[in-house]
Amino acid sequence: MKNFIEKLLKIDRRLIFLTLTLLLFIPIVRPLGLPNKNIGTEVKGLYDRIESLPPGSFILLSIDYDPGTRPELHPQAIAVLRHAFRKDLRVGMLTLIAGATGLVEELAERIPKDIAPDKVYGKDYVILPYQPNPAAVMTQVGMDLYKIYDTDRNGLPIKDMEVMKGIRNVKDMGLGICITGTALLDSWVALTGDRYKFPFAGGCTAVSQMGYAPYLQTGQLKGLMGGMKGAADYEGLIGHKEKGTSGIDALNLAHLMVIGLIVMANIMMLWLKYL
Amino acid sequence: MSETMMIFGGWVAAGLTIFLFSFLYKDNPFFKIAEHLFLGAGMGWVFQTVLFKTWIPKVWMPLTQAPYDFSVLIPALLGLSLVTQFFPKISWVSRYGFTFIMGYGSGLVIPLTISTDFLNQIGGTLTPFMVTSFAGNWLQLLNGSIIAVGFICVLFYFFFSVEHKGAVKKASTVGIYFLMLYFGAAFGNTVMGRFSLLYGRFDDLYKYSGGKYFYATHVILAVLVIYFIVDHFRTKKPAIEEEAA
Amino acid sequence: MILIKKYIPLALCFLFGVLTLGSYYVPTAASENYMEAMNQWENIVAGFAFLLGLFGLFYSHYNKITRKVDGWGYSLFVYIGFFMMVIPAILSEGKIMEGTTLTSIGWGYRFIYNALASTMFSVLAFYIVSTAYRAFRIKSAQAAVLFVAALIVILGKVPLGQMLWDTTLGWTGTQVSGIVQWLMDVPVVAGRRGIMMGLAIGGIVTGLKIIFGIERQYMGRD
Amino acid sequence: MLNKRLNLTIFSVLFAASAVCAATPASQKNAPPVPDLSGFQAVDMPYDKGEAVLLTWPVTPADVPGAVYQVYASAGKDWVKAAELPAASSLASEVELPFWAWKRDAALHAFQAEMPALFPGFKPGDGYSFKVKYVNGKTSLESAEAKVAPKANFFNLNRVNNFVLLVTIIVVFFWTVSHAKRKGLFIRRIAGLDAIDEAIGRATEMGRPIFYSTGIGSMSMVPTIASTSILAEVAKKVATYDTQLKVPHFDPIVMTVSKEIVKQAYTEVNRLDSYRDDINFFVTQDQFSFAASVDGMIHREKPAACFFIGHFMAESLLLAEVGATTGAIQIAGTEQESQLPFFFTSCDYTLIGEELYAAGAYLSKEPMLQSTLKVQDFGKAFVMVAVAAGSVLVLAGTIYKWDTMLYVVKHLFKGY
Repeated sequence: MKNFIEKLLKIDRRLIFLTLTLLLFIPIVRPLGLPNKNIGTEVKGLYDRIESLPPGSFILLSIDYDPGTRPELHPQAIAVLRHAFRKDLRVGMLTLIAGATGLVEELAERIPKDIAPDKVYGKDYVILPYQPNPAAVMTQVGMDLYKIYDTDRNGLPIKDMEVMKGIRNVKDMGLGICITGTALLDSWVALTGDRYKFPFAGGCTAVSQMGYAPYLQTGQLKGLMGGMKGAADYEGLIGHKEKGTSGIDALNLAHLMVIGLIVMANIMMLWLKYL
Repeated sequence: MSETMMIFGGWVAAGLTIFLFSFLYKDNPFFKIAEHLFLGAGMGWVFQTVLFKTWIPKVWMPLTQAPYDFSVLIPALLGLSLVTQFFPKISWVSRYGFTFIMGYGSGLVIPLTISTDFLNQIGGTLTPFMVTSFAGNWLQLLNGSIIAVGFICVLFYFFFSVEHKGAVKKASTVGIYFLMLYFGAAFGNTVMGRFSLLYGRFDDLYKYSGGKYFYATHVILAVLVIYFIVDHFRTKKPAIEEEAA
Repeated sequence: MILIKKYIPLALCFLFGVLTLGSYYVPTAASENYMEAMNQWENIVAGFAFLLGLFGLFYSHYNKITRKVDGWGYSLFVYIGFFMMVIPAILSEGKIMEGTTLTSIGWGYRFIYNALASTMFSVLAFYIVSTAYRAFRIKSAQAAVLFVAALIVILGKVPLGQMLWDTTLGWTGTQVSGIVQWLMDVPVVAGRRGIMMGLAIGGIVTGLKIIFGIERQYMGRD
Repeated sequence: MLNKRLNLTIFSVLFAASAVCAATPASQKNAPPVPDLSGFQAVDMPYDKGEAVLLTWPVTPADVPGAVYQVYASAGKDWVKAAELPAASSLASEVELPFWAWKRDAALHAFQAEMPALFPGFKPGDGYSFKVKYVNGKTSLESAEAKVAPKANFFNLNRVNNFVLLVTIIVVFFWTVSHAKRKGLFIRRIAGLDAIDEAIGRATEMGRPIFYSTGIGSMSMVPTIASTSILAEVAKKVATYDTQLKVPHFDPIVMTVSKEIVKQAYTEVNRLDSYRDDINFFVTQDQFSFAASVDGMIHREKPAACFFIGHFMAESLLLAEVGATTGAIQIAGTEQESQLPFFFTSCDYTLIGEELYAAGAYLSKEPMLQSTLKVQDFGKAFVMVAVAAGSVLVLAGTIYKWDTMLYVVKHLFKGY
């Protein structure tokens, strides 16, 4: 029995890789469709904050993730956009990550198609160009936005666009949101949120979600979507299930596999040591 | 963008994805090609973004077009000075660019760190105690005191001026357990995060294996398997050494 | 010569550091104009700072090719990948979308860059699973506490985990996601805040060392 | 200057209020009370850029629900209605300013008028006049006009708590730097360093090599610097026991620095004869191929001890796992929190965040590293005392209803 366990512990890891592939691929082909209950309070916080904004208020949405973390964060951006346009809010999208410009264009492509067909570029939303220095942008949007963003991403002047009417800096805006896989959310909270008393919320990858617990407790972050679970929760709140919900559904079997492997390996190790 | 280009794009995406995944079985030329393509493509993408969104609109245009603004020359020269780091003889010129970035960066970050990570965090630890009355707020008071005690104990763990004996030792052991809960929760979240990324790739591969893309994923996968079988018999090297990679 | 090589850059660093630091406490129009000018300049300098990374990559792969190090053939693909992105970008002047159709660079992003970048990170999921099996040893009370927290979070994040918890431990009247929420709201806040405080003070001290010219590591040896 | 004027208004308010109460004959009981707006004032908003005006007028018994205060402003000719405030709202206590910059318990209404929003062409220094109108159904009363020219202020007193902390940190910093240079500072023994002796002892006994990786950080990163100073200590011990040391590298510059450090360590223990230049060797500059090739080496050579100390990212997972399976003693240390869980589960001992810097300072005895550590300890001591004392004071404040003490502590620890 003992050498069987030893052989099991020394198993070729490519078998483990194969099992993971199967456990993830099966739910993609045949979804389990289990309900995603109990929404995180920090996700509810972001939902209530957007719900409470009067129509016409302006949301600054910073898309700061690249394809590397797209599956966790793209569904979050789409869910927030869908909710904001449903509440007739004005949205200003920008990015501080060079790798994100393509994803911002994908969002721009989807807004007229299925996210909010009735919204008009320039009247309801604007897309600002990439800027290389995050600290400079975060400080400048608190003073005079137009000193650093004079044109939109295609070079059209934005000062006389209808979406920018009455907007001079973050004090005239309702909420700031940064969706990122990097530490830019920490800088947004420090350089813009705290400094200009500007309510700020965010979306982050699951890896960095726990790092923001202190900001949520002090209220420096008004809400947070953490990883794909955050996206699924927000999709549940706005009642429009998409990639977030189907993603969480596919993860069911894989999560149980990880726990099973840890428990099994440790039991076998104890068995070898003491029996 | 014609339909055929989109289908061809599907093939390219599925191919590159499978090439990168092939590293899990064994290091092979397909993986190496895809990996180096990634290094170059990543740098190429950032280069064209910076070129069209910063150099041209913010440096080239003000110097060559109507509203001339020559003050732009100063940051441009400071920026170019950075590149001299690659030429040992004049690498000291790059110091002007670096000191400008580091000076501005430090000056900007110090007061904000004091306010956001120092003052507000202490204030945040005290707010749960600011209840109007004890009745009905027991849970908030309990959680608030756990946070305060945990916070102090973790700080004791990172305290280096005093030998860890007696009370300091107990406090720092309690601090360790708070850190363990934090790391455990972070580990659990990392598992979900990485799996979500893998789900994203498999979802794409599933899309590209559809009829619309002429079963791109299946075809490329088959080609790779054949390559490994042929390679296996051709090289006839003992497999054990490969297994570890 | 030493003045230009060493002392003027350090004086510059001190000057910009103190002025930017002061502008936080001085709300006059002059201080705001200073900050606006600095923000615009920093934005441009950061655009050039990217060249360092580019030269570093080309430099190391150029050496590999010229010195015919084994596997130098693959270094060629670094340049191929680079121009595969830059040439279409120049042709479509950096615009990713032309109206509603994808430009050539837009195609390159969606099918080449996107596939490469996202796959590179997703490979880690496989390694997590094999590490969980082969290296996750619960050999101390601390490791046990870490495992229990990880177990609760992993279960709480997926519907099947929530159902499993309800069926086995439903009688305790607790919800697994309620515990995950408590974990995140209380112990994680204390642990993370302790580490954050150390990093914050360390960051402030490093910033002061840079402004006062004590920390010169980034300037290299003269 | 402001406090003097505020005392004046409070006195005049009390005087006016008492006068009003005394003067109102009983017959007016049924007619709705009319507020006394003589105390209305418009002053430049203190400690700001000069773009806001502060309007204050006394709270009076006339502030019944349903009554409304309308604020009017004008550049010269026509009046612009700036805001309409319910009578019971916008009190001095609601203003979000610290106690040292604003008297919050004054019985005053306070409203801050943002000039650029009201008059787009606004420049600091232009003169404007203001008045407030009390409307309650039919009765309405207008205050006298007050002229003011908002101007920029030199120091933002709201942020004085931040400023005081900055000055203390600078003072403590220079004190420790000078102190460290003279005779060094006490740093407690780091538990992780004992594990190093144990690991090297085991390696010599089993006659198997030791692997040491300084991570994928560049030479300018603090974790890499701390790792090289620990490498020096390991190299000295390896030299004395003549065990085999292998140091694979990711960054060529870090490799050259490590070569000098290891050579220096061998000469210090005068074992230069057994020093070999291939102890430090370059592998590759790409994250995953670096991890894959180092994995291959560890799997083949089955080292007795592995050190992963420095800046690590996602590849920490691959390295720590393969070391664990070969049964080596593993000591890890990184500042990257996201990697610590993996190191913690698969390594025997882990240096967490600042412990890595402390180990570097403890071993290298370098005054600069030691002084940074000391300033951090002062900072942590301050935080510990602030949290402990603060929570006790706040709890006591809640029990005994010391409201002033509650908001004093609240304002002290808040960023404005």
